[in-house]
Amino acid sequence: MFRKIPWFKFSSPPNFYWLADRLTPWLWGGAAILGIMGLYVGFFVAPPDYQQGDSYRIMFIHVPTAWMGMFIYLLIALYSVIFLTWRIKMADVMAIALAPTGALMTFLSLWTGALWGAPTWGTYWVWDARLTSTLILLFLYLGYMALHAAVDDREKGARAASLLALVGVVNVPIIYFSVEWWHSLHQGMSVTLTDAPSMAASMFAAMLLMTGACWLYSAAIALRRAQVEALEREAGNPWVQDELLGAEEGGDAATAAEASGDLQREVRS
Amino acid sequence: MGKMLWALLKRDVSLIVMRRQDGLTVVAFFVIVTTLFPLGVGPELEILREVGPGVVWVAALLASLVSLERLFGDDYRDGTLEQLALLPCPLALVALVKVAAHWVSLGVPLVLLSPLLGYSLGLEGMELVILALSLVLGTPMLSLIGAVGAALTLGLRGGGALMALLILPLYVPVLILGSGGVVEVMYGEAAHAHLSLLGALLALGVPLAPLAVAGALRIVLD
Amino acid sequence: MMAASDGPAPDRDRAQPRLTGHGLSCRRGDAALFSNVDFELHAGELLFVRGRNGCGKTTLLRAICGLTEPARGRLCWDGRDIRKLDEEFRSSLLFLGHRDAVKEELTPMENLAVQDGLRGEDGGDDARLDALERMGLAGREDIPVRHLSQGQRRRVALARLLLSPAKLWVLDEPLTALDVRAVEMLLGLFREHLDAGGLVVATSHQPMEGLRNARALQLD
Amino acid sequence: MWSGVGDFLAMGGYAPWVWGSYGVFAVLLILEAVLLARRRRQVRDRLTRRLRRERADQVREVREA
Repeated sequence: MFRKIPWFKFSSPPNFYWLADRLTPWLWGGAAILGIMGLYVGFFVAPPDYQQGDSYRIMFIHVPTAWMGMFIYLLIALYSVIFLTWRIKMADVMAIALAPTGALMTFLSLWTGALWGAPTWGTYWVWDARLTSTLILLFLYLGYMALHAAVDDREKGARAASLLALVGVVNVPIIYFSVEWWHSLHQGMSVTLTDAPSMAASMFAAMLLMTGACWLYSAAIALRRAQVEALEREAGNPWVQDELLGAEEGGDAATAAEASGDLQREVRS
Repeated sequence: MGKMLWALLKRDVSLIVMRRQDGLTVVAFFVIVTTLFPLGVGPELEILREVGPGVVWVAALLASLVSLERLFGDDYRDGTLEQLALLPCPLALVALVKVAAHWVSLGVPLVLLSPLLGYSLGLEGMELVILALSLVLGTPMLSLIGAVGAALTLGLRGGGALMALLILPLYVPVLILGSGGVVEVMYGEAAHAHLSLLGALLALGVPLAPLAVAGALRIVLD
Repeated sequence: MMAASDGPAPDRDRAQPRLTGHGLSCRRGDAALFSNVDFELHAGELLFVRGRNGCGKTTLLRAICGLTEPARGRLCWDGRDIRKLDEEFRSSLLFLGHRDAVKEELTPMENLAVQDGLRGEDGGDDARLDALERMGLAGREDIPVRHLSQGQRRRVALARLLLSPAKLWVLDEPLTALDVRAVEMLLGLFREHLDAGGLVVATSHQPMEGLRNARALQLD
Repeated sequence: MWSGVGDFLAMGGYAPWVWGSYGVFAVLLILEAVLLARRRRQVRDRLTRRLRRERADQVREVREA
């Protein structure tokens, strides 16, 4: 029974678990290296902006977190399509594992946007188009997670939340467009965040490095969270026993079963 | 099949009309929310005029949200929804007809009342016409989007609050386009762009939203 | 897993079964309800689904209707998958669930008229009156259902059996809330339906006796 | 570019905003990672304990049989 599980398939939980175990250290390491490089370039190479002084350095985390917030929502929608079409359980595990990190990134983007806005506009919050649509994105994340958790039957909750993610992702461009439009009609701010005038190459490099760091960090966290989810959901399966007990007892579940069979024969005779 | 759907439409409308109470509650809710704003903001017509379109639209949004619980709720509880899912016609069409009935009996009263409320907030002439027109195009969209949320939260504890969390962010474009059109007219511009975009949204929503609703209902009934 | 005591239907055995389930497994949440259930049902036969509480009787019935998708297995109507048939299958199906699907605001007559209209099967007021009378609801046709008792509501729901031309009846606990006379009458109705070449799938905690061509499907 | 540590920390007069952003960014990311690691350990411990008990029961049943 144990050997019949198609190990070659990436979507099978044990294989996923194994793969995630091997990937995460590299992702953590990469995130740390890129982060340190990004911070170095951002603080010690990039010159101060002639208009905004040093406050623009917030951009190096504001823009990457905003991108990640957006990107992770798209990923969730993608995994939802996979889950709804092929009923691959790991797709939903990945989607729900990504959601908290996506929400965190979106929140950080709002937070840094507010702190950047304070010296630039003289107030922490303006109804800037980008901040407003990011706020709505945060609500979409919260709705997705709330619906996923609200349904008692996990499978049903997963399907409902996946459908919601799809509806959301169809709406996201419409929301962005309409908010942008709304903002331009109501005589928007003349200075927009992220439009650092004549962005120097070093600024751009720092932003890219930090984006890479955030990307690797999110991947590592999501894989780890998906591992925990998979363990909890598949608690009764042999591969979980193998994963948890195998290491300490020096044998896998199959040999343990054989051993208990041996024991049985021994006792009988 | 057309006959069946027509029968469904008639049934839904007459059930809502029979439960006069519910329909009237939603309409009263719409009026009361609107009248709360002058009490909160102050009676100066200048200020009220500024916020008028937004107030009427937000009130319509909330009224639509309040009314949605009944859209599938009763049919779900008494088992009719299962029967509807077993009708020999696509569930998406059934959903579309139910949304249409919901809009005819609850959206239309909001549209009809809106000029009155707009007038009380200091809007006049063309602005009132555009307000009503934007609601004509916008409230079906509210019902369509809302139906998805209503279907997804069917039978959940605390479904109402969750439904608000799911739906309200999705209402944003409709709100922006609807009230924006009226604001345009207030500043002497034309509202064509807004209204045609609302129409475009509706044209997109009519075929797509029922599919999502049908999917959600299948999940809930499973 | 499955124990079927075949009813005496020698003349029909050679014909193709109309409804078949093959290797059906269903889950509820993380728990498996039943697995590898097979059954065959010919025209004129009744399938009596039995088992303790929570063994998945209702789920099986809902799967037969296509409301729930079985985790594994195939359900066929006249040899074709019910998911492929979709609307074609649903037009020959009549399902009565735990809940009566009867509107409280409407009278029994209105309820039947609405249900007929929804299924596009308008048999006229006379047919509906006859059906209600047979169900023992004469004189209550025009009282809103909210004033009727539980058993009477159930009978309004069951009156649909008399009006629908559907060949396959899928009935979840049809005998609940019915008195002895009504049970007798309902079993008589089953007999008529089966004699006319119809099929019935039903669950019940009460025994259903006196029916020829009844197969039992034990889920456990 | 910076004339000293003090100059660097002052961030050209924007210290509260810049360090407020980076500080919260760092704290939340680290917090997320730490909480996740803790949850992972808890889940693994809980499941391991359960599985070990189950296996012990199995062995005992076999012995008693």
